[in-house]
Amino acid sequence: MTTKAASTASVTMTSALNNALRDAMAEDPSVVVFGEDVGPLGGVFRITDGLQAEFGEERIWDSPLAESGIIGSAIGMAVYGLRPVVEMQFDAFSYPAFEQIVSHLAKMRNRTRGRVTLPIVIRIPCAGDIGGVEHHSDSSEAYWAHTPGLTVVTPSNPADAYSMLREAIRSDDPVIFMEPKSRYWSKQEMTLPITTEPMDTAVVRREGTDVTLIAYGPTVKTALETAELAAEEGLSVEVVDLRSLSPFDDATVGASVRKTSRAAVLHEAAQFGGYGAEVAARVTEREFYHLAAPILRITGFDIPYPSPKLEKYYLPTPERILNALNTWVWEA
Amino acid sequence: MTTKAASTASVTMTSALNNALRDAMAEDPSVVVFGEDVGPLGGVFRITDGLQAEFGEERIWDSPLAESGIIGSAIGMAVYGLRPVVEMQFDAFSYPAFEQIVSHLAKMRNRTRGRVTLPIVIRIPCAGDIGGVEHHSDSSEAYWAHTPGLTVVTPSNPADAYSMLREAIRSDDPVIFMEPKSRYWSKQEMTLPITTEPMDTAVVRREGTDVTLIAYGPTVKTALETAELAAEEGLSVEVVDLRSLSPFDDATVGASVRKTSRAAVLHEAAQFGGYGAEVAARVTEREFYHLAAPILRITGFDIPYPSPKLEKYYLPTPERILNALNTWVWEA
Amino acid sequence: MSLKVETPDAVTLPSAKPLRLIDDSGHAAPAAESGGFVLPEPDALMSLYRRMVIARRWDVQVSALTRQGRLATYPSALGQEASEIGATLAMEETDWLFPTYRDSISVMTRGVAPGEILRAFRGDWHCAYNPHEHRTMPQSTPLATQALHAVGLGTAAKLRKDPIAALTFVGDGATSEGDTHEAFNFAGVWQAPVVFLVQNNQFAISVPISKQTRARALSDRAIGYGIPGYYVDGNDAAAVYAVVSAAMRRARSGGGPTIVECLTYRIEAHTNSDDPTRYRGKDEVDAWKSRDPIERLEKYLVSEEILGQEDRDSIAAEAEELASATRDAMNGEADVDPMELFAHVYGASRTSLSEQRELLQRELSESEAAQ
Amino acid sequence: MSLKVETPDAVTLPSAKPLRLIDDSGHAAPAAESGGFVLPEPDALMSLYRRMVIARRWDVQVSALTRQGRLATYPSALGQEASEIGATLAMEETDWLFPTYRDSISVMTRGVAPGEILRAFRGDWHCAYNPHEHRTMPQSTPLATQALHAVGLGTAAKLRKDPIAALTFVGDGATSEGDTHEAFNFAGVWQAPVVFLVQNNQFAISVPISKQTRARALSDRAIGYGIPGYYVDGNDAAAVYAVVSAAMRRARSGGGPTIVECLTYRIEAHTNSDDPTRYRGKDEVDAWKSRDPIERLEKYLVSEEILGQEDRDSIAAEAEELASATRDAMNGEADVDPMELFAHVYGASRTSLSEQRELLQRELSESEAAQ
Ligand SMILES: Cc1ncc(C[n+]2csc(CCOP(=O)(O)OP(=O)(O)O)c2C)c(N)n1
Ligand SMILES: Cc1ncc(C[n+]2csc(CCOP(=O)(O)OP(=O)(O)O)c2C)c(N)n1
Ligand SMILES: [Mg+2]
Ligand SMILES: [Mg+2]
Repeated sequence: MTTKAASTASVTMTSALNNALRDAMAEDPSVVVFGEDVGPLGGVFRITDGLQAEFGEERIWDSPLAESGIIGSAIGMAVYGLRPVVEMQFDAFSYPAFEQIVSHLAKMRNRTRGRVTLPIVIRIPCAGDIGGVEHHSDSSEAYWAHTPGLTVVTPSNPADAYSMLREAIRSDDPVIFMEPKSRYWSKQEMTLPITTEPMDTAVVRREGTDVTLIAYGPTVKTALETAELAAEEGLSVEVVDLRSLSPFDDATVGASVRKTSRAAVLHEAAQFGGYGAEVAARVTEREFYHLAAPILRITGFDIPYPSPKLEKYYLPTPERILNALNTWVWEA
Repeated sequence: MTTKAASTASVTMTSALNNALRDAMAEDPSVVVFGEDVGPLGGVFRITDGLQAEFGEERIWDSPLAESGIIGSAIGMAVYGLRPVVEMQFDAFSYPAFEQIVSHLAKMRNRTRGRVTLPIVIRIPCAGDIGGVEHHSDSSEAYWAHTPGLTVVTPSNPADAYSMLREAIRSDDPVIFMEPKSRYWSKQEMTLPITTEPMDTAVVRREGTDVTLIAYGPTVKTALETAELAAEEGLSVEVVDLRSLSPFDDATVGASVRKTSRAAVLHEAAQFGGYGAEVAARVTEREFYHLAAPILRITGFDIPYPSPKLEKYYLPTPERILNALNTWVWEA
Repeated sequence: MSLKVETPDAVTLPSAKPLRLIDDSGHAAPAAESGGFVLPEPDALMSLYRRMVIARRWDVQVSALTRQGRLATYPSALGQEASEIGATLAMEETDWLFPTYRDSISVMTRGVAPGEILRAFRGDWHCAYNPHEHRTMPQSTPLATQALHAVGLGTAAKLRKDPIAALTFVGDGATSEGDTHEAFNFAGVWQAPVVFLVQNNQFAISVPISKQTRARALSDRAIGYGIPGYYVDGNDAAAVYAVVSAAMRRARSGGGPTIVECLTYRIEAHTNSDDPTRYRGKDEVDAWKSRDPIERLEKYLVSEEILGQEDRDSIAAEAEELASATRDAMNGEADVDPMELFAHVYGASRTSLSEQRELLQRELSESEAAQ
Repeated sequence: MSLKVETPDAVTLPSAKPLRLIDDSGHAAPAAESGGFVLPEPDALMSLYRRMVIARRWDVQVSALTRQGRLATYPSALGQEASEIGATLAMEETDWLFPTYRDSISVMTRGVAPGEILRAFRGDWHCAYNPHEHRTMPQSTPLATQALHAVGLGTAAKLRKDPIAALTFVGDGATSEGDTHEAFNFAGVWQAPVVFLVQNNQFAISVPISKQTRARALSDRAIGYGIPGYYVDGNDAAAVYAVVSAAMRRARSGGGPTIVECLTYRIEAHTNSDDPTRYRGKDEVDAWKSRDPIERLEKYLVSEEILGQEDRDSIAAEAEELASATRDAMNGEADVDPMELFAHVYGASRTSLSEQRELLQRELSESEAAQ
């Protein structure tokens, strides 16, 4: 089924996700896909492109336009043994399903003492930086990560997009799968199918000795660009790609921070009560005596996501990150 | 209007809240109250007891049973100049209104460049510790506190309940007003009306020199009990009652932490991505070089809120808090 | 899905008055009121009667245990036995039930052990029984949410060509929630094998139905989804059983969903912690007590000489037995294990959760040691 | 509220076919198809025509600007002018409009400056115009949410005894959302002065109406809420204007809410970034193009000798003027101020927000200095 992809030398994240869905559907007949515009249109980002033609309307179909209905019905399907993979068109449009996700999807397994499991994947094209109008650039990860019972992961590159989505679909726990929209068209040389590190582990993307930049999803690229800039200033930056937001890979992050003794966490979402707070708090709890300086958070401001012409002032840039690192006292 | 209360020597939090609503409605005819069971029943916790009889069905009424409808219609009323005070029966039952709260209530002022303001108060009888069955003991504050545009406050005693609710109703910004259910029946000697510290400030409830316990809502009592216990062990604990979760009073908390050089934050909600993460992260950022030890989080576990017979194992107790403080290295 | 959606054949409104097969005085109702349905066979009526008597006795027993403080809370279905049991007996073992907190007697009638049902209300665990064993989901508290689960399960069964149907209870208050609409609509579009049993007991805690809708009846909504709707006398077990049986049969054989509104009355308080004197009068309650669903069927069965004295004695004995068995089950302390708190949150293991587990484990052994 | 809720007087279904006053060929429709409504006066028809021509020209201009990259996105209402303008002209200045992203021509017709409307689509600010100035709320993106705002505002006006009404547009896809149901139901129970203009353009991005509902028509839902519903030919401006005018009048005078479904068609793509060839055929689109709402009214006005050549020329000129004014308004760069990002989040000041503001301020002055 993956010949189309296998012959592709350079794969975009959209194509990697599309192939992951195709291969998962081919491998397991209990995998079904539904949501808004996922059928003939192939999704507004074309992630499900061609899948209805290939698998038919009984495997992938357009639902009525109601997110609570989509998650609620997916729960019922999972009880009966299907493995639904559903799409929320944008972060903000998952909010109508908040009750079904938090009060049922996250809690059903615990409620029933492990007897009813819900192997459901919710795909969310997430975050901003694509010039979207209001409500199309939210970052909702902090809401999900704070909810016990949910697993929350986010790939930062095409290979992870493929491998992690396959793993998420195989998982018996509900997974919030956050796809950074701004990276959809990023390319990577690879042969599909590909298996990268396990979904619940963080990965060091670049080695460094002076500072650890902790990033995920869309900000991994920002962190790597920052590391380049910093190198010119003689600052050696290590970049950790979290990949899994819940659970959190304390071992990998801890090891990096013990080595560098300094860390900063990056995300697009507003800072206050954001995911970066958990990162800073838990790493400080565990590595306090290894830290030479407080863990910094370089994130979006505590404001609603701005309109297209203003988002560039909101998003963390390499310059802003370097400025922040320079606020630390650097003993010679 | 408050004679009933004024003659009361000892006031419960429910009575304080009831009087705050009564006085606000008497003072300002644009204040309206609606929600589920707030009319003849007076609310499942009797916070609106007697108000419909006093003000009539055009000032306080029972709405159809739909939380998104309650918040959505409150928004429209506020656009027209009313000041709705609505009740969500329990944290978990505010989730159907999540989209209206996050995508509209929090963003309307910013969206319209300050031209449309939404002076709405959402009262949420919050948290647990009352032997409630599933969905009746959630702590949702982290979801709201992470949402720019919302103000989030929570009283820990009857006097604050009265004063802060009055202030919340007068505020032109939307306020999430979280009422700790387990403290509803707590009493305090006072004469109503009463005005306590401004809603956006934290208050030191007990002075101490060794450790700062940062608490809010239901855990303030736990913190004070812990301070008593600790005193017997010769440990001097300062207790800060945050009162305002968003905004956060950096000045008051910072001053206390600079004095004690050690701090722990308490809450009922699950720890991961909880409000305590923001507290630990921001206080550490600002006071790192004054900290002798990492800020600890003593909170609920990362599990769904337990059933009544098991909640006592979940909730932070003075013993658990003291154990945690003892994990610190205490240089003589 | 591949389902072709064409305009529904007949667009007809449910009758303005609830249809019934047996009137309040226990006589067969005139055909004009039957909505074209016929009285079930005697043995079906007998088992309806038997299960209602047992359910009533059990419900009364559980309310008593709650007053004695043995249970944290219990929402009684007293007076609603006809719609609860009439609908439940219309289900096959292979069908799935999606109940609410109100529907314990339905769950019990499905075969779930009384003691297991009540562990949730006692506060041992959120749902103690195994939903797969009797194809009965946990009693849902977030209103209307379970209706969507029923649509999803029914749709999955349809995709797998399994001839089963799902039945879900939805309260009158819950019909105001967006999820009820989404469930009705998804079911209509997907032609899901689901029966929505809208149990109109005329109150949502303290709020009367007149403040939930301005429609004549909740079943008037069906037409807006292109699916059949029925307005039924919810205190007539025969009518409920006949209508729901037909709807379930149609659902199992690919005929799609049905909305059945049962007009009944909540005789007890919302739960033990509610005070109904604040929002309704004794007269209203008494008027509905006089329309008791069990007495109604009993009168009919006696006058038709289907029900004899021995039957009544044996059924009463059976009911007593269950009641005392339930008392016993609820006596003595619950055996709850705090360590189970960490056992079911995820299938995959989590280091941070294990750390928290160890913390509690340490606390417990220390406090034991302290004893 | 104190409103006494009694069963609605007449329980009647909307007609199975959309009612109309002018048929496709531009002739007065037979009375049988009029649903009892009569043709508006000539001057009303003339202003409908004038405003539709202007709206069409403007919509085409804005789509062109979007293709040229001057706007980030634009959801066109081409082909929907009859329902957009017919409904909007039925409003008084004191009424309130609750539009969606689709309804820019309605907002423009309310009097909001074209340049101000488009600043949102250019990406300057979420909503640049002042909602209070023309009693027109921001164009809502979260589907169906605005319908509840309309119910709330209408209810507030009713409580204040102000004789005004709210009109909200809801798309066919959006009717599947729970909020649409809650809005219909709250409006019914509270008898709110609201008209729900359900604009059925038969697509929700790529999803056809057949996958949104199994009902004959969306207006069939009205009966489930005990409120009047009308099924209207959404390409007949005269019919839309007549029905909505009556509904708004009734709302203003305490008669409660109305659901008006306008059956029309989205001629353009969902937005410039959509590719309709993936989900619908050219023939279908052409068929609907041939049912153009402006041509229909024009034919009628010409045959009735209400519309003359000079009128057409002056209206065309007026439309051209607006189009070029809009071009000019969109030429040149937007003047946006990054510092405004912090100005409107709260009314009360926040130290932490001021700190973030200073950070950005510093960055900007440094980068200026660097120039
Ligand atoms: C989403 C949600 N909102 C509010 C509640 C609180 N609540 C529990 S029962 C109830 C009334 C429900 O009435 P109805 O649907 O008629 O069912 P009944 O109790 O009469 O069986 C309310 C408001 C809830 N459980 N879920
Ligand atoms: C709650 C929500 N879910 C999803 C979306 C994404 N979305 C934007 S427009 C649209 C289709 C809406 O169709 P319809 O209601 O018929 O309005 P139309 O675009 O045809 O005017 C969708 C799915 C949204 N804006 N809001
Ligand atoms: Mg009820
Ligand atoms: Mg549409």
